[in-house]
Amino acid sequence: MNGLLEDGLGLMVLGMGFVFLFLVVLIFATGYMSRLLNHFFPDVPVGPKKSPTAPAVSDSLAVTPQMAAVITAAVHQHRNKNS
Amino acid sequence: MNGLLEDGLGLMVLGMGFVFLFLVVLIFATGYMSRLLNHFFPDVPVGPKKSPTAPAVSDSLAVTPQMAAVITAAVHQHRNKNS
Amino acid sequence: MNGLLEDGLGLMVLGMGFVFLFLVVLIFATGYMSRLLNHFFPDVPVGPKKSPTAPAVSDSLAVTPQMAAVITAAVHQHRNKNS
Amino acid sequence: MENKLLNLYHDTGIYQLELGQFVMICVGLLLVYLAIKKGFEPLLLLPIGIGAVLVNIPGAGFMAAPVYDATGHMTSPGGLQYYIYHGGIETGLFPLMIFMGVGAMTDFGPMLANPKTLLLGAAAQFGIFATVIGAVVLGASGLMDFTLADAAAIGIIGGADGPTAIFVASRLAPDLLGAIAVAAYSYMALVPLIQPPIMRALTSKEERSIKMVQLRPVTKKEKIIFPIVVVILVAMFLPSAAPLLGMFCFGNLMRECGVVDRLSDTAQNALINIVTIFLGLGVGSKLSSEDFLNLETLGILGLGLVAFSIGTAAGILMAKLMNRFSSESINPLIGAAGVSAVPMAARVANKVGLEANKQNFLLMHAMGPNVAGVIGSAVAAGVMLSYVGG
Amino acid sequence: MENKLLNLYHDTGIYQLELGQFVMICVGLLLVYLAIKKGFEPLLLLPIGIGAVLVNIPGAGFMAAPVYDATGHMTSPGGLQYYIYHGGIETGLFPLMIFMGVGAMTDFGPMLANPKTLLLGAAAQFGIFATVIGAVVLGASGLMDFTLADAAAIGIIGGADGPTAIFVASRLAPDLLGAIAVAAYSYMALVPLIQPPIMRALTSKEERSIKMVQLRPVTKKEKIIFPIVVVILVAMFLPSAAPLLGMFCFGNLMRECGVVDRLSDTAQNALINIVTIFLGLGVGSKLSSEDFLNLETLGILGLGLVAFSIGTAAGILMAKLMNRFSSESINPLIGAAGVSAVPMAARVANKVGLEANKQNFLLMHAMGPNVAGVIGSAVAAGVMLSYVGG
Amino acid sequence: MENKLLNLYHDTGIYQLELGQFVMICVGLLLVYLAIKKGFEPLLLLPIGIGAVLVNIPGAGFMAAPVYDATGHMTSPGGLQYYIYHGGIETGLFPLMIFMGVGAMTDFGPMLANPKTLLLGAAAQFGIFATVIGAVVLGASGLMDFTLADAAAIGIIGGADGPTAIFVASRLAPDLLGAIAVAAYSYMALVPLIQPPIMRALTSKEERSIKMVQLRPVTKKEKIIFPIVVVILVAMFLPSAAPLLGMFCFGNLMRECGVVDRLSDTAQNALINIVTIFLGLGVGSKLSSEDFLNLETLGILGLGLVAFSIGTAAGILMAKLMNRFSSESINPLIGAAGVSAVPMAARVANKVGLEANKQNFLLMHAMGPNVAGVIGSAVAAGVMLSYVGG
Ligand code: NA
Ligand code: NA
Ligand code: NA
Repeated sequence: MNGLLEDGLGLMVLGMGFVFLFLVVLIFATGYMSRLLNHFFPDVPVGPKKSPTAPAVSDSLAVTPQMAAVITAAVHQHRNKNS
Repeated sequence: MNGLLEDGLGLMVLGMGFVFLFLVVLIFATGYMSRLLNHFFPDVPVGPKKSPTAPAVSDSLAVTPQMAAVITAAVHQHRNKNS
Repeated sequence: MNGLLEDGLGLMVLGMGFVFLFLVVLIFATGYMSRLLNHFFPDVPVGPKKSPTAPAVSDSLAVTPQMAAVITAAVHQHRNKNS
Repeated sequence: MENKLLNLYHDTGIYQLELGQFVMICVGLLLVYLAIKKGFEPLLLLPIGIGAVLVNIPGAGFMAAPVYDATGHMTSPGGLQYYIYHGGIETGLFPLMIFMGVGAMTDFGPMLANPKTLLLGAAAQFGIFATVIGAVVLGASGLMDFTLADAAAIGIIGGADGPTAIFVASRLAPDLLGAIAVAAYSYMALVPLIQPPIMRALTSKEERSIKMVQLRPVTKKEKIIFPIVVVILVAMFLPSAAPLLGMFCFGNLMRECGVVDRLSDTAQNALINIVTIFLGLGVGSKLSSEDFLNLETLGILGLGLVAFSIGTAAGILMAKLMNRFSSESINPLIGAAGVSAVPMAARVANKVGLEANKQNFLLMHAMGPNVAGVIGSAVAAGVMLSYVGG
Repeated sequence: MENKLLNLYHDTGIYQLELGQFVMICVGLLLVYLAIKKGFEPLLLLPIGIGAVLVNIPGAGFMAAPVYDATGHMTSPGGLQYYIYHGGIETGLFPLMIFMGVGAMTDFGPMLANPKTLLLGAAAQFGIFATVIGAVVLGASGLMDFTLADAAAIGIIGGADGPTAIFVASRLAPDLLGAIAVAAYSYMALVPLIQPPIMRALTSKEERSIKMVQLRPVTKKEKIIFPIVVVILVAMFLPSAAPLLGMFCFGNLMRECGVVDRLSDTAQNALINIVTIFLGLGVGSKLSSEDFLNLETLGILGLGLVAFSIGTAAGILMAKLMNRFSSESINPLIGAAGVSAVPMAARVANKVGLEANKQNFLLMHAMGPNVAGVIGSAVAAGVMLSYVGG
Repeated sequence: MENKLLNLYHDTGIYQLELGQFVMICVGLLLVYLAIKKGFEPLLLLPIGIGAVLVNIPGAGFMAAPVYDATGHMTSPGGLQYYIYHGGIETGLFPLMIFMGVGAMTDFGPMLANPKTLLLGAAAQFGIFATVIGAVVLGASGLMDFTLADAAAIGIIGGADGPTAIFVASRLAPDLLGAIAVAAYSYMALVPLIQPPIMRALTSKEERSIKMVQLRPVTKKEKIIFPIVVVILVAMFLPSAAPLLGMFCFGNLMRECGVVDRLSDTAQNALINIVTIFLGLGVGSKLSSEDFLNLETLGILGLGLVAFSIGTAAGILMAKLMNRFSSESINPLIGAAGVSAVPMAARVANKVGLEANKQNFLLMHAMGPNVAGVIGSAVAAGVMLSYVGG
């Protein structure tokens, strides 16, 4: 029965140690990542993420050829007019 | 083969009996439930249920912290103005 | 090893042959189908298919009885007015 | 090479196709035609029809069982419909999920406003048990090869409820599942043709013109508690109906409780749609020539029609009886809606009522027996499973 | 005939119901009541409650195992919850899918703006390990029958994270799964009651009034790279946490990368909803009287409450410590959000902060430790799985 | 205690990681990078990349098989990717469901308006079979260890159709599945780079400027009947292609028939998204170092590029031939769209056409051979499965 208690204490020490170790490493990794990214790829910050109930962006297959043709033609006409 | 016929008749008698028994019990249970509820918790009746294709109510996680912060701040400002 | 090469060539000849055979048959079948349909059931052509992200048409069960009753009554009133 | 060419020819459908398979492909295409052109329950009959076509393509292996070697390693994968049928239909999972979705789509309001209409939902189940007798007589006479389990599964067609019929058939008579499902959905689609003559024959114009009093409003609380009451009664009286009615009430509770709308929405959209596609393909897999092209199928189709007719008649007669003894008048037409076939049967009652009296709107009143019929046939299913299986 | 009638009576719940089943049905109904009326994590507790009711209906067979004959042909199908539990929970599939969906719903922005808050997410996990000691003491003293694996599974309740708790319990202590899941979700729902007294006891009004500096904006690139960094660190340091954190980060990457919005949308809607329904029914299947109605359950409920309280306290104390040594001031209240229970704990921190200072908006600051707590408890889960299982 | 600490260290990735696993994690991250940053088929390559990372984490057990004791009780659950791979990919279920969804997304209108373009879809499949010869030569020469089945599976990359490639590879060469899927999706993403030089090399500016006559409108009836015609022809001539084309046509019929819009909508949204997530994780599970880090993978990547190029060329040359003999002029560029890679290849044809003549809109004309290419490669897949497997 003492073995159980000892095991439990071992788990606590190891566990809390590991949780802290991991998250401290993560703090440094995250900070380093942020500095690296913002140094090499300065970027505009993003606003709030759109809500998950927003409609999914339809993928490429979902554009029917007719729609695409119409769009292409419209863009083309517009360019011709303005040139 | 007569056994089959007998079994079928037994199933019919038992079956119809049980269906009636169950639904009669349900009539009383339902009526009793309604009376009990309307006596102890008088409530306003509800209108037609919204159509199932209506967007799901997003759960709590779906509120991004930014949105929540904006809402909180706005409510707070409003209160301050009116006090 | 020569057997492998031979098998590969066989697969190529058979495969391309079959692909062409099948699609040529399909050309005739499709053409025949179109002529048949347009001869026996002359029909108006359809516009571009609606995008797949459009809301699903709710099936019959989704119409709540209240809604249906309201619609029925409204249609009826309308008819009475106009008769 | 010539050998391989010959193999390829031997693999073609032209070489392998048997007459039975050809006929069953035509039956599948007929179902597709009825679904698309005639609007016969297309959500189910289209996938069932395609499933019937696919399973009868010789050599396509849609129902092939997977093959494993001695070490448990798969040497040949199974066919799509094999996995669907054995994973979702034989186990009963798909019908139960559909039933949950249907529960989430069902509004018990009209029934709660007038609980007496539950009696109509009970009476209409007489179609089920009368059909059992019919099937038993056919079996006992030696005309057809029906056991008691077969007869019970055939009878459930009269319940006019697809998932219940599939659930019961998968447990009591898997070989007849295809014919039973096709009969159930076909006759449900034919309700507007089957019921009106019976309704007119059994009622006078005066009876059909009876107006019913406006239903009382029903509170949210009643709607929330009702599915729980049903589950408790089922647990007390008929546990064998608990799978069907438990899932049905679970779906209904998700709908009405108002705190899990995202689950309710998924249950009545994405989930039920996904399961419907696979249920249809799985049911279609039972439309093989051995199982379908025989005298028994004719018997099932005939008995199914009888079941619908008797159920309709029983509902109407019970409504006439109730009208005689009830303080509030009851239009006998709403009894016909007791067979379920939600919401088609209720619409038919409304339509026939309007023919008799242009001011007579029965739809809401018919929805009560209509949803009561769903409960009634699930109870009948439970009795059958307990009686035949136990 | 009389025989059959007797059979039918012997099949009823009235005849078969045992006291334990009756009590467990009541427990299930209590959970349903708490979910609907009190708003206790209804998305999970409603399906769990119904699952508990269904599995305890005598003779309904919701947990019945399928029966096969010698040739592998199924002679009797299994029950719905049997398939759900063994297919989705015992295998760990459902908690992992939920975790993926939760990842797709999580915004790491506030944490990335202030990575130090990860320490708060670490400190709050002390609740987990203190509870392990508590359970071990109860086990070693002979009061309750807890092994080390049981103790670890019970401790994870303090992680305040449902899918993590279910995942760990399914691997370390399947018999306690029901009680652990119920405790985890119940206490998560009770966070607004459990935490404020502890928060007020451990902080002065001045501390609670501390304002924190506006968070810096976080770029899209940081949000995209972060989940990948986490996965790599997990792969390096703690592979046993990889299933949980891998799926969580996969979901988060789908959310943030911006090129698979349709997958992200499905992961956080249709898919997570479907899995939630089945997860709930499956967890409910473990609420049988043998597993639940015993002293151990009381121990679990008690220890779970201790776990939450200690985790809350540890988070607050760590925040006070950090406030002393940090250049920027840190409001100790946000430490309490480190237990996760996203986003409830962050809201509680915000509310208690507003009581002390009407201009003090802590929500965004509390979201950092809040999501850090999710990572923290997944790491703790990994340590436990490695320590106990290995 | 020191023992446990040592265990924990032995469990870490740092201790266990082998070079091959490290390289494969990098390959997975490369795929994620290409998906997000370069937009390479992100819907598939993102999950595949993450799947490759996860499966190569040492000790995480994503592909661990479940362990059962003698009584059939599970003693250790399997890993997530184990269940996904064996449940959905080895069985062929996931590619078939994807194909159904793609069918529900496909508009056959442009092809029906000009059925001759089916010939272009046939010609472009020459890439498949030329590649088979290439792989067979590599195998026969002893350079690489390719069997005929391997060669066939590699050739299908030239079909430029992901689910078809995965379906064929899972049946003929499961060990090469990872490399084949990665090659197929990568080259599909690279179509805008691979095809234009070939198109310019094989055509003159005059040919590229050819305008095509406006397509005739296509009726709803034709669109409904067409998938049924395809299924019947497949049943007659090539049952081994029936799983792929049957599901494809089923999806297309749901789309066009107009009576099951809710099923069609689910097939092309929730269902295909769910399956895509799992398909990607499952394919990624085959990106283990043993299976991927060898000479054969280089051969597969090289041969895949050859396949795409030959297919493109064959399509163009066939279009030039048809232009010579046809009454209506045909722009040879649309022949390149015959490789499928819907709709990317059609867009490329349109773009190259616009470069030659700013008034020349080929998109609609290129959609015909584009969707014909899907049918063509499914037919080629059927021939291979019949020839190699039979
Ligand atoms: Na019924
Ligand atoms: Na936590
Ligand atoms: Na192709």
